[in-house]
Amino acid sequence: MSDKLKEQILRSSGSNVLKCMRCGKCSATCPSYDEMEYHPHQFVYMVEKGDIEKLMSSDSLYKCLTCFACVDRCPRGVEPAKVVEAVRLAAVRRQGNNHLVPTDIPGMLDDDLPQQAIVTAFRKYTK
Amino acid sequence: MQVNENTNFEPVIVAFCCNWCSYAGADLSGTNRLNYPTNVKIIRVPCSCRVNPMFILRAFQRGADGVILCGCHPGDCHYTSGNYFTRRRITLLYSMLDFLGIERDRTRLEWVSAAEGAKFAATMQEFTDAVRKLGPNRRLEDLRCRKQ
Amino acid sequence: MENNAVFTYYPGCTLRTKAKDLDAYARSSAEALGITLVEPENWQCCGGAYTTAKDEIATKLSAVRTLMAARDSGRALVTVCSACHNVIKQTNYDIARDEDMARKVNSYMQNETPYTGETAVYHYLELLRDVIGFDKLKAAVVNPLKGKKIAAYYGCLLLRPSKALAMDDPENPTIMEDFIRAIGAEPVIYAQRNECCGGYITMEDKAQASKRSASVMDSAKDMGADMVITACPLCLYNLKKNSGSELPVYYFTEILAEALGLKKEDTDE
Amino acid sequence: MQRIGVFVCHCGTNIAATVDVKAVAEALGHEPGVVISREYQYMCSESGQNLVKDAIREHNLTGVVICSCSPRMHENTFRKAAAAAGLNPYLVEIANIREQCSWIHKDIASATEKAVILGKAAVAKVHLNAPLIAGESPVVKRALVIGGGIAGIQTALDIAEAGFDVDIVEKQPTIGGKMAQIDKTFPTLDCAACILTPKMVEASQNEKIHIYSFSEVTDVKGFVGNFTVTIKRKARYVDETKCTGCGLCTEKCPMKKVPNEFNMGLDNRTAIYIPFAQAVPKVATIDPNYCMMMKTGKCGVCSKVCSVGAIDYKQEDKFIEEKYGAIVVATGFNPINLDKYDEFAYNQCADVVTSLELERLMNAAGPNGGTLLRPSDKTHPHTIVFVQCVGSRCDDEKGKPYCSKICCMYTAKHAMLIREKYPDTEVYVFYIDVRTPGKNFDEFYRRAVEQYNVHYIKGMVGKVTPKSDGKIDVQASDLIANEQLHINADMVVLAAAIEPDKTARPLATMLTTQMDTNDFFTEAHPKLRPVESATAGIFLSGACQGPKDIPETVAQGSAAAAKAIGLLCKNSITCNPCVAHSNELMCNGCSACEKVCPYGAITYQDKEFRMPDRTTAIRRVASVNPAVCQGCGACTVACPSGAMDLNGFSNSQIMAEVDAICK
Repeated sequence: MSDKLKEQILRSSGSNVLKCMRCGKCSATCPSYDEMEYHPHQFVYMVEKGDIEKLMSSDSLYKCLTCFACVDRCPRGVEPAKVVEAVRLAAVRRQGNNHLVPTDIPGMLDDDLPQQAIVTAFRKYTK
Repeated sequence: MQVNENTNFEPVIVAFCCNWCSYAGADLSGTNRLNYPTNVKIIRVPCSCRVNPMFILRAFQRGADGVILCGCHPGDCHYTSGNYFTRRRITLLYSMLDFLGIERDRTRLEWVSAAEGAKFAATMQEFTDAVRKLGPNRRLEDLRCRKQ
Repeated sequence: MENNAVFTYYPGCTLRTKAKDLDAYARSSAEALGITLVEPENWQCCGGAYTTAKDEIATKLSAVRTLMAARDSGRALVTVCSACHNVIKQTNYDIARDEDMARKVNSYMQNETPYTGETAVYHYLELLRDVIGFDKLKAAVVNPLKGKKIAAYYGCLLLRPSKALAMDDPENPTIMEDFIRAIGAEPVIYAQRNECCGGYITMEDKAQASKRSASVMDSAKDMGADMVITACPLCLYNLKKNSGSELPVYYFTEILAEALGLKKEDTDE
Repeated sequence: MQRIGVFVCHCGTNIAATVDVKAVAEALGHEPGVVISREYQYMCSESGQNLVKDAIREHNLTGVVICSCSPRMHENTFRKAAAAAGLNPYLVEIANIREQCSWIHKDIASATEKAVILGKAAVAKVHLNAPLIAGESPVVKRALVIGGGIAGIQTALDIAEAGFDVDIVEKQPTIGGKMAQIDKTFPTLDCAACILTPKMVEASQNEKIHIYSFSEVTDVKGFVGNFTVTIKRKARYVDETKCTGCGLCTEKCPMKKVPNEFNMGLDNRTAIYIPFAQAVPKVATIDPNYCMMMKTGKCGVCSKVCSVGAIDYKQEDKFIEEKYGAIVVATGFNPINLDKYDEFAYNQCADVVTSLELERLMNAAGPNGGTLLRPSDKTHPHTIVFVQCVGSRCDDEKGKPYCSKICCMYTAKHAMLIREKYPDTEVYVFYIDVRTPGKNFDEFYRRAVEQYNVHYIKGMVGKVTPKSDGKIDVQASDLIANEQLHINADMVVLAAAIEPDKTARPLATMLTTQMDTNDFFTEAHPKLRPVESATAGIFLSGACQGPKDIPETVAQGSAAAAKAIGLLCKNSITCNPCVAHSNELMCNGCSACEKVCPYGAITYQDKEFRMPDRTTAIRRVASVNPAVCQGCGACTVACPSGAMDLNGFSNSQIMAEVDAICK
């Protein structure tokens, strides 16, 4: 199971986690680091190890801002944000696992919130 | 005659080996007493890039059933870049052979270093077996060249 | 110059509702600078965020439709919202390089002429820099914003991923600073200008959004800014609503219009 | 008519046990042209060789085939024997019936059959062998060293010590290179200037060494033993022979705002300048980009104050041509440009510096006289963050894929020196790995940690944010504590990757030497020939071949010198006669051979040819320099007209072997 999941995540992310040299620059540059249980370098490392279930059930998946700081600054071209996205997609694609449901939305709105935020959140959190 | 030939068919195989890596690798398989078929006869050349594709065609014309060309590993060429030329030339030769409808498996390019005696022997064994399976080379042999 | 002066203009959905200023000032300024922006018919939302996953195709289609509309019109595509720009440029970059993606997209959409990334995509800022030129812009300014110390906020969407966006140096950008100089103001350089404002996290984690946007605004204020400008409606929202900072935040098109003497006195803000 | 002798060796039982040697000799005796065919116990023994020699004399042989062990073993033995008997040594061919026959086969019948075929192939080849004479080419007893850093200086000193003349070409106004800029050296912490400047003086005073400073190599022609090199002596607008280096002009020059390269632009120099006090040669140079006289024609102060009249505003670049037997490349390295790494704010904050800049900031002859002060406000820094691997070990287009090798050690050195001199300063080092293989290296690094309390943190810096109060927020990861840190620092020091000097690539083209994709020169063999290039007569010294610290550079400098001396000691060099040659009548002048030659041995000449109708025509034809050609044969295959052929392995010889095997 874990092997299949790993394969799926590697394919979906298009990232080569074996390139990682464990420098930790992704986590050094991550703006959401303190909000995360598992940090960008751990995503890369744990996917490589096949230790993915922990990531799948972690709230860290929804803390990544997809700001691509780690992607641009990674000296090895590993693209950690794409790994996070692939794991998140694998998680929300499981039945009943949508992180955001439409009925929650009204409570989140205020007068100024651009719908761009809602669209983006839906893209990121649901299938 | 044709029917029987496949059963005790012994292919003629010409091996071109570069002096610095593959010829030394062939010597090493001898030093280590590693067996490979007598079908293989080696011609020494300074570098795999000395081998004109014409030599390979000449071998087929004269009745060889397989030709194998061995050189240093990419990046290890004694002349620094000779084996890269070889690689490109053989690629072109393959496309010509394909065009002519000649089995490309009769021609092979292998990288064998001076330390790879075992690889040399195994490669020769394997190549001989492969050519034996293909049967005699009839498409390129020029029967007028067949003497005796 | 004359041939380039007509562009397909994709406003994006937010510019129709919450970010009308960004749109309106972009249009009026373009007109004043001799640029015609033509809006394609029946455009759709870009999707807000680009899905990087290789196995996602459907979520990328609306951006492809926009790109195809521009191609079929024979014009380059201009966007002004950072998010739309990011999605469209990434889609365009990937479809030109990822044959597998191009094949899937084209067969999914049953395109008669397959789309493989032919459209040139500009951000409005690139239009100012590369088509009009900041020198020409400077000459067109009637109301220079003298003495204003303006901090440009790039956020993450305008610059990254830098290979796809290819707009400016992702770590030390100059396009907005040069823009600020062109309209007569003084740019304030601060290191947090290319760090994320928190983006869509504001939906479910206000605390994180506050932390991020406060860090940006504090850095800008610390380096002496009077105001911050941005090209993104969501950045504007976060920086204004969540940062707790008093520093005013404007769309760059608004101060552009002001410098060109096009700004109406009573705007929404 | 050919008269060929065949000699089959038993090699004791090595061959004879699996090959019926008598049958082989018998079979080969019937081959065309074979006049004698013998077998013997040990062909390589003295009596075996005598058998060959006697046969050559007695039967007046025109070719010899020895069926024995590998030619890699005894080809030379038999060639010498043939030569002793008056036969050209290149008329000997070996059929390898031991390593490639008797030792690998068990069945006597088939092994014998194969041995016969191998022998026939050798006979067929020897029919076509031509006598070859190994040429000789004289060696010019003078060496050129390109680059005057510590590598070049060491090489030049060693060559001079052996009694040969040697010229150093240095593009800067002074020799000394990067080492002259360094403050202290690891792991002993002795002062770089104290150990380097005596060597610089030694080089300048050695009568065998001539230094061409402020000069560049612009053209290289020729080959091993006989290079002709054009050297551009850039105009320095000061007559070197007159200038005494008194320095009065530099004091009086009114243009004082020129960024000082020697101090990494951290302070200013004058338009006429001597890079540093111990410069060799100690001669002033005018920078025409800043000199008021050169730019506006108004000033001339230096000319007025110079008591020896050395100033010459009209001086022009001069080109000189010299001949050399050997060339040593010592072009060195530079730190990479950090524009692409501005997440570290190098371009946005004066207090973010590179390690080489820090060397100058800490150097007693540097901009602050050896007191470590921040470049921005000249205050003493209390918290300093070092970032390792900036641009090294990268797999992207911004950085370099290799480890720069020296950074771990110099950073430990910097950290230690700062902690020693300013104990109130906190020093953090962010590292990915600490790499300290070298004598006393790891002990040195441990001392930085244990004795000097330098904070080594496994992790990387991700974002540097300069603040208005002059502090710098350093956001970094601590991978062991699994947390993100914010350090409120005063200075950030970046260990920038090093790369080969930009002049290396055009130079490699001139020298026809190979480089890797990172522009480091490639050695002839990575293990066994580390200081030679693949091109004969070109040697490599120092960091131009790969990242190196000072001890390694000096060791390689001396090694390159030894190789150059070995060449210069010879009056002439024997050339391998198995080289390519072109049949001018067939050559169509297409240049295909020239393009594939890895040694630049092929040139084209316009030659006059007599045509059938008694007219003459000028045709462009290839010509191979036998002293440069190494005999790989790439050109012979590239040649579309069949004009190019290889001695000893000619087209007809190889095809004769093919035919013999296939028959």
